[in-house]
Amino acid sequence: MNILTLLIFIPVLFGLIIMLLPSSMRGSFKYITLLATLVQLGISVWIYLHFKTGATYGGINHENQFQFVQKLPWIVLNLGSMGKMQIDYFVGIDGISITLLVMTSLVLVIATLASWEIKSNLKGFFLLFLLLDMAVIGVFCALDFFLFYMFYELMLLPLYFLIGMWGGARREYAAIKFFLYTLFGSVFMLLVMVGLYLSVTDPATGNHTFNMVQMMNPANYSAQSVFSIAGHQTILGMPARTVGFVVLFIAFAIKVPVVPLHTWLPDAHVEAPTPVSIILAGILLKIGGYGIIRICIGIFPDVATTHAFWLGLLGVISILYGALNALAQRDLKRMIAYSSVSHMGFVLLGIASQTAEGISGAVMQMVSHGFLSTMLFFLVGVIYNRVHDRDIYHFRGLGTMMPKYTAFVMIAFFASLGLPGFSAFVAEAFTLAGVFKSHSVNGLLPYWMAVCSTLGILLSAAYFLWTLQRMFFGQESLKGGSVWKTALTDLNLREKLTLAPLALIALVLGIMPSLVFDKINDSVLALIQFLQAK
Amino acid sequence: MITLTDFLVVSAALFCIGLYMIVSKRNAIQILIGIELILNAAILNLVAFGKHDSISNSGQIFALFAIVLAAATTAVALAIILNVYRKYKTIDPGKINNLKD
Amino acid sequence: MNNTLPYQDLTLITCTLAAVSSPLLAALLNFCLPAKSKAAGWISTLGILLSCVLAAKVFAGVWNNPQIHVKEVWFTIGATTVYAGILLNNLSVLMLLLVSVIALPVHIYSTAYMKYDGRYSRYFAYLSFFCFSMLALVVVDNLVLFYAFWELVGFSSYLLIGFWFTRDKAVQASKKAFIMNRIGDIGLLSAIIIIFAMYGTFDINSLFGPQGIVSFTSVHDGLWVVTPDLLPKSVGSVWLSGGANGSLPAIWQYIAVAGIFLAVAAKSAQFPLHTWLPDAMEGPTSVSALIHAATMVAAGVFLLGRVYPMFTETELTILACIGCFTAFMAATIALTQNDLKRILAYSTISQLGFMILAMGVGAYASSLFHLATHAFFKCLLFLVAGIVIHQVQHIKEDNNLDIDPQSILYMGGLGKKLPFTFIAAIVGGLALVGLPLTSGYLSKDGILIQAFEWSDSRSAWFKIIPVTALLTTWLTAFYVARLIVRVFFGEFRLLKINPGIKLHIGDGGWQYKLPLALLAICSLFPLFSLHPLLYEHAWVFNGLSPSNYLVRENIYHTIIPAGVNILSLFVLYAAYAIYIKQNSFSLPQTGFLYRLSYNQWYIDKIYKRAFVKPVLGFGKACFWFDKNIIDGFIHLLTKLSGCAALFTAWTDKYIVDGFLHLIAAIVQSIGNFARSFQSGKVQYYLFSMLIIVLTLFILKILI
Amino acid sequence: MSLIRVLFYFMSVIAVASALYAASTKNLVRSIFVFFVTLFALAGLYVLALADFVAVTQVVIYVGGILVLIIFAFMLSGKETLNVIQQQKGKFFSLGKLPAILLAALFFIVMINVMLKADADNLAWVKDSITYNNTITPNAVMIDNIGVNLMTRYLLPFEAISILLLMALVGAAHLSRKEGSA
Repeated sequence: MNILTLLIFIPVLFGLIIMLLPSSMRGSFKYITLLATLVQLGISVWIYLHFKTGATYGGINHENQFQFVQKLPWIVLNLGSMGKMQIDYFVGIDGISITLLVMTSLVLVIATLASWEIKSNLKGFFLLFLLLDMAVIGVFCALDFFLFYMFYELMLLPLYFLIGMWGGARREYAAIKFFLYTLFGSVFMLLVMVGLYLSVTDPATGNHTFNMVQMMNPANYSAQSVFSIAGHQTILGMPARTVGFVVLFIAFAIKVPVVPLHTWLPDAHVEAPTPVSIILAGILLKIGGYGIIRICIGIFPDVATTHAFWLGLLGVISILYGALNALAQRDLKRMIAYSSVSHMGFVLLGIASQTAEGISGAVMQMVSHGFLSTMLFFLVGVIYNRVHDRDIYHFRGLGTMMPKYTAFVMIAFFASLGLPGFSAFVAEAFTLAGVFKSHSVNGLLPYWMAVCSTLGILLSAAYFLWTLQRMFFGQESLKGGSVWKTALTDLNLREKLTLAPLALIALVLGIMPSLVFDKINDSVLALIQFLQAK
Repeated sequence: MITLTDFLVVSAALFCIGLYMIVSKRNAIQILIGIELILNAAILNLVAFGKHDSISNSGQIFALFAIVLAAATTAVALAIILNVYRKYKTIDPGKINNLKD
Repeated sequence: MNNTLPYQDLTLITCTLAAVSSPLLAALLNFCLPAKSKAAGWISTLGILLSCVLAAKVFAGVWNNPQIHVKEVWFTIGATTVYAGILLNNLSVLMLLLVSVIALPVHIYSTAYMKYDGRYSRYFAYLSFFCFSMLALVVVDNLVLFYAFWELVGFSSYLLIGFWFTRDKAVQASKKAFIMNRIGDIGLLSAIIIIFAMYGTFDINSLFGPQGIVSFTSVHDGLWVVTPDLLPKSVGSVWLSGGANGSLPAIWQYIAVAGIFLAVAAKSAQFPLHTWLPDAMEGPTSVSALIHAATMVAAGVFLLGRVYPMFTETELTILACIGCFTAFMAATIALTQNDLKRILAYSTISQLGFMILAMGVGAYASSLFHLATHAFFKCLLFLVAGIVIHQVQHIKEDNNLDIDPQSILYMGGLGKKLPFTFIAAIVGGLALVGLPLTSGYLSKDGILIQAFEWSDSRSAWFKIIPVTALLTTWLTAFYVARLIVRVFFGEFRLLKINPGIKLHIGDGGWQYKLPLALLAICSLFPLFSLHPLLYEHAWVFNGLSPSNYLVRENIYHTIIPAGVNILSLFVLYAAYAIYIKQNSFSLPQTGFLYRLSYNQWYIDKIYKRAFVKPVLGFGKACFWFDKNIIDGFIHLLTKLSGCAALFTAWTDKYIVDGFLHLIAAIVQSIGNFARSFQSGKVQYYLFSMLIIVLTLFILKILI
Repeated sequence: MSLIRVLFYFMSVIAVASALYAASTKNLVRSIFVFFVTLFALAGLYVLALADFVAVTQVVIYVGGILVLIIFAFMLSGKETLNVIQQQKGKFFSLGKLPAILLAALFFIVMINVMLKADADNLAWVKDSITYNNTITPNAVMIDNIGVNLMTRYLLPFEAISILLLMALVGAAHLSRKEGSA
């Protein structure tokens, strides 16, 4: 049994258990789910510890350098003269995936712990949750484009229901918006995927293939195919490869989300229940970044290089625009959602720089943001659970009432605004270093982008501190009066147990970034080399 | 000399008038009269054509039969009308529409 | 740890590490203690005492010896290896010692000062954390770590300013301080990034050290380039391996320097980023003494000291101008403030301006010397202020008065009530003015003299700078006199206003007296130089200045100290005369200059108008844009697709379904039509039948 | 124009005109009596068609039997019948009648058309009967011939019609009995 396969499908096994149990045992569902995610976490940590590093484990465009690979023929259709249609069940990880995988497993545990707040229709919730769990893990492991796409689409369904059924007041709106946005992206992705399939042949079998690793090799494209590099085909007057890249980029940019494709995010976050918010911010956004690295840049390196400036520009705009928007929010959750937009802008910017520092920084930022946004959303969930209000103006002086909560909020806020010692600082600083270097190393991004992006760090300080000042400091004054005051109890043990590891990880990653960098370095270098060779 | 066509024209006229009476009249008795007119038109034709059959006299004989039949039908019809009148207090066929779906 | 190091160095490094980490340990311990635990104060004090002792040991080992530099791989990112290490040279060990020595009395003082606070252990946790960050800041060897601790220092200052977080003003001030520092931080970050892109390394020693790459870099022809052939071999390999390009457009040199300057300005409260410092006085006074007078604000000067080779001649001149301007501006503001701590805060800004000015005119050693002396006497003054405020606060609480305990308008005559404090204040004040026999005299004179010397070799316009500096020293004398006279001389004005109040005030226990005594001694000349009048003899100055520094050769060395001090004395007396003899303001209180000074040159207001509001507005506009334009566009799309959907629904309903319905309707109407024959009317049936027969006939005929 | 023709036209006009009047009038009584005239005129036409026996039978059965029967029926149906008459006054050319009129007219046209096409006088068998002298001449007495024929050639129809007549009369009698006594 392949360990990755096990990792992917464990949630399904537990899901089956939940499905078979009668509803009268609904109290146990959350423990079963927790067990599932803990087992998953255990496995992923095991994988992390056994993940081999070194130049020969770079991955990216070398199929034999991936680890924990499992490749099984999945759908094989003999199409006669058109050859064989072959879709593989092909999973494997390299440095880019491994850290995200561990991060995802941990975030899922936290999300499960946050699910304690769910009170209605538990069976449905946890079933969908586990399905989502499987899909996100699958996305990070899949190396076959078809498999990837399947997992990718499989995520949407549970999320749609999770937001639409367990969400807030405007949940239908948010769910539909989310669904349409992401579906819009992925539908076109399907077209490009088919186009790539028809363009690429597997040198080993001579058939068309969905193998992403093979898609990265220009030699595998047949000369007359749509996406052939040598062919210079056009679609609607634009080079076909550019179109393919843009379509894939839009699909992932919606996930990231990149301004101006971001407006689903605040709505989805505001309406989603806390565990779903956590998954959305912690994992889903990373899938966008991961997709851009693995697929957009991996398969269309030439286009990515040509249009790096625009990617970078979008990144800068996201950083500043998200931060400014966050500054204008009253709703705590919305504020955090916009801060996510801002922070994810660094990811895009780092990727666009195509330097080792930039891409490592981007991956680091994804990991770090995974933990920090999880923490932030969990914290919002805590207060929302207590009084069902999140308006920043409705709270004041929480610091005296809930000192432990405030301490965690401060940790999360300061970590998010890039205080050194926490993971976000290393990520952002090196992303920016990479971006600035980009001009001299490969000439992709102008110098000013890095300098402008530093303003985002300043603005993030502004909105976080403002919130801190407004909500937590000062004299006690609550909109709900004494009712709220009794409702607003400090953190309980479960919440502390949830938050403490996150805070600790953010701190540990900030002090020992090598935990991440050591694992991803070879892959990043391989990626850079691949991009330079293109 | 009176030609056959002359008779036929007259009979046609009578037939049409009878037809009109049957279709349009609101009184069962007048309808009956219409029927009689049609019958008479037919008899007239029989008689007219019967002129050319002196041996078997089929025209005239069947004209006789027709007259008898007409008498019989009239008798039955009038009996029916009487019954209808007893039942519906009217003899307007337009008002007796029990067959309407 | 590098095992090839000689044993002596290894011990020193271990000591440094221990010195840095002992406050951190104390902070962690305190953080785990309950909020009111009284043990916290002693844990922190012990921690800093340990640091102090170790720092002294390290200082003894390193001062005027070759520098020690050890580093270890921190992490690798791409091809770049980032190291973490310790760099011990004269500058860093001086700062190490200075910080720990100043922190120690402040800690002792705090144990008494914060005794009744509900979050006693938190306070000490934060304070220790600050000490840790500050100590680490001065010893780290690379820019990333430097930035990290740079910001952590700001963070702990944020925590301490906002320590009384239920006070709105304190929270506002802490936010302001952090954000302003953040502006500096991004400047520093940009500068670090630029330096990294340029040289491919973060290592301070290989960048700015005696053989650092920066010294082989020059700006010419619009390019900022390293001249590789000049490089010694040992450094050459460093920057080539980092993948740096060694050449950038010249503008980036300016931006890097501007970034560094921004960082310095933010941390050391220089114009235009100085406004946070007066506000930061909302924090506990002991904090103000340690952080906002002695150590953290000096970090900017320290940074300048670290990256000094980066600056070109012009940039240094600009630096000097800004330092001079800040010094002057802050001094004028200090003249009219009534808040005890604010006066000291502006005085701090002014003195920091002196240091920057000194850096700008090339008086590198004097600047750092002044930093060291200033740390002591300003800390002393703050602690004095703390005692005074504490006592007035007591009076206020005892008598339920509605007064601002920090306002000097209510004070006076406290010299008799608080004799020990009074003496300390006099010592501190005289040091601040820079009268002979104090440490302030030594350092300040150095700066002034060197400023004049510097301006000599330049055009006449540059004379403005030393002259303004001179003027500032007299202003300093005036406001110091005003402060001391107002607080300690004359009669207690509060008593005059409210004759009935009871006074139970005194100097306080040994926790108050010991730090004051310590610092007061340190504010006198012997600690720094055995010769009370000649700054060249100060060991700090000698340890930091380049060896071939010019010796006294011109007339300034005699004229300036004499002139300055005579005039200062005169000014002191004038102030005394104004505030004691006439006992009221003889200065016009409505003049433009007064208002300008009193309102702190309106800078805060300008910032609020020019930056804060537009940024907030811009944020709102962005949100509006997001909500109305982007979302509006999405909604438009939604509406359009909704309309399209409605249209298709309409077609579906009326065209497609309509067709079906039409067919159905036709069938139905045919049926109805046919049914209408079934009227039950016999005649109608007949009629219909006849029609059909007729039709058939007609058809038959016609066809 | 011979006298016979004049007589024919005269008879025809009377028959058609009286029939028209019977059709158009609302008055049942008048209708019945005018119909009486029609029947007489038709009897005259039969005579002109050289069928005097039929004409006599016509007068006897129709005028003597049927019309009397009708008048009885009319009188038995009583007052409501007259009411109908009252209501329908003054609606000679009501639109409701138009379809019927059109129908009748069209039928007439069609029939005339058919007749003219058929050209009854030149039909093969009519020609044959003229050729073989099979035509009844005005002087011939056909009554005995009719009687013989009835009893020989048309015996079966004759019997059948008699039974039919019987059945009809019984039926009519049965139908017109009072209810409840059945």
